[in-house]
Amino acid sequence: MTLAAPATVTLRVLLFARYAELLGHDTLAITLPAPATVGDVVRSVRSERGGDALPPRVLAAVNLVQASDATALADGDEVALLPPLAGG
Amino acid sequence: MTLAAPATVTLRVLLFARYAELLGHDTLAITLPAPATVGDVVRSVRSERGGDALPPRVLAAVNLVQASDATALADGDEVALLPPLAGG
Amino acid sequence: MRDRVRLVSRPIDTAALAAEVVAPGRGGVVTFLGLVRDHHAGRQVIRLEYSAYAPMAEGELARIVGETEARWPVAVAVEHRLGELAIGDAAVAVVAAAAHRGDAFEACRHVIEEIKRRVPIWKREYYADGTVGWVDPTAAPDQAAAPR
Amino acid sequence: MRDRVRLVSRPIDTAALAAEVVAPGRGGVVTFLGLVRDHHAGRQVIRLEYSAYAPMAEGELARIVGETEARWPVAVAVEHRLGELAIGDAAVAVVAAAAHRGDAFEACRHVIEEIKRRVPIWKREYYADGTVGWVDPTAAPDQAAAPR
Repeated sequence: MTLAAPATVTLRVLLFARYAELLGHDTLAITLPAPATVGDVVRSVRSERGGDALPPRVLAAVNLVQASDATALADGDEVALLPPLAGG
Repeated sequence: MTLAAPATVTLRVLLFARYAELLGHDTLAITLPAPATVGDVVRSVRSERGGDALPPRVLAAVNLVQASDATALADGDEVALLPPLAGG
Repeated sequence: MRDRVRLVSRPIDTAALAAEVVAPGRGGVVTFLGLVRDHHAGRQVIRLEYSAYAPMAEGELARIVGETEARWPVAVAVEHRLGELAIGDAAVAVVAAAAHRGDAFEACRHVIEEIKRRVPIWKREYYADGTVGWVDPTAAPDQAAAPR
Repeated sequence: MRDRVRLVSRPIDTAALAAEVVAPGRGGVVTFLGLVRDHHAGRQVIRLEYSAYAPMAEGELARIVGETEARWPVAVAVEHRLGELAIGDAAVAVVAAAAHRGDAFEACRHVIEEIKRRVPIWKREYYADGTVGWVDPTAAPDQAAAPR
């Protein structure tokens, strides 16, 4: 017996530093139609209140590892949107 | 009235580290016919007891500044014979 | 590895960090300290706050140190401070110890460059004029962090 | 200048040395520490003694620092320890502080290389087998100091 892939994925989206300020949250739960990518998450966040101020390119990580816009997401993944790094 | 240049120069010769051990002294007073060079001092030290163990090339300083064998010496100069440097 | 890579919320003790990597056979020890500066892009900074995506930052620091210790015969320890810092406080310390000083210099330099490039840490500066800004090293020069 | 260049006969305090060159505008601080190693050319070293032609060594250290500060926008402090040292003791410390970390790395490296090349200091090693030897970095590899 084969299970059908779920029709949606729900993602925990983390916002940091300036991005958290822009959106007014540091965590969002976002549900998207499957299959979804990091690019889809960024587009969804842009449509949130304050999200239009995000820069054209947004650095992202999935489950603690840097990812690209094309990275595919599974239900329950943690997607972090990372402002320009300024450590050191 | 012109003073004749002295016929000899007397030099204070400093020996360090292994060279002081080889010669059994860390200071020598050496008088040489003028004009004298660092090379003359090294030859003179080689002729001292233990001096035959000095290596073929000896690093030297005159009055705290590195010098070559050809460096000319004046009466009263301090000539240091420096074993291979090992600082740091 | 993890034990020599830390995010901390207290002052960095460089001597203690160095003690974690020195050993009788490692005679050359190179330390980089990044201190909070009093100006940035022409504005006077009075204090600042570092924040991080902590689990990813720790993982990335550990990867950087692992890659570095694979490439050079060195032992490396890193601390990055988070929270509120004053001018002159150390924000980051990297210590590389090796038998040969050239390896220690190259490894230490590599680690700090990679930290700046890869580790998710952010810096919020408080300026003398009462304003506040997030540091963006990728921004245009007129508003960018002064290179360091 | 001279005040930041010293031959000392007590343990080197790296933090105190760094404090002499850090300043609000100098956010990048690179330190090199040279520690006494426990072996040399395959022989076990138990302790050693550094000696110097002190007035020339101090002058040469000051010249090296002066040349370095003229070539890079840095402030440099140096201490070299003399006398009897134990394994693990710091024999030399070089601190370079700069607004830009690249300058601090390059200047620190330059200073330690020049110290090894130009400063009249000698090292006498006491080996585990009871023998004693003067270190000669220019000697043939089978009897030379291991490069550091």
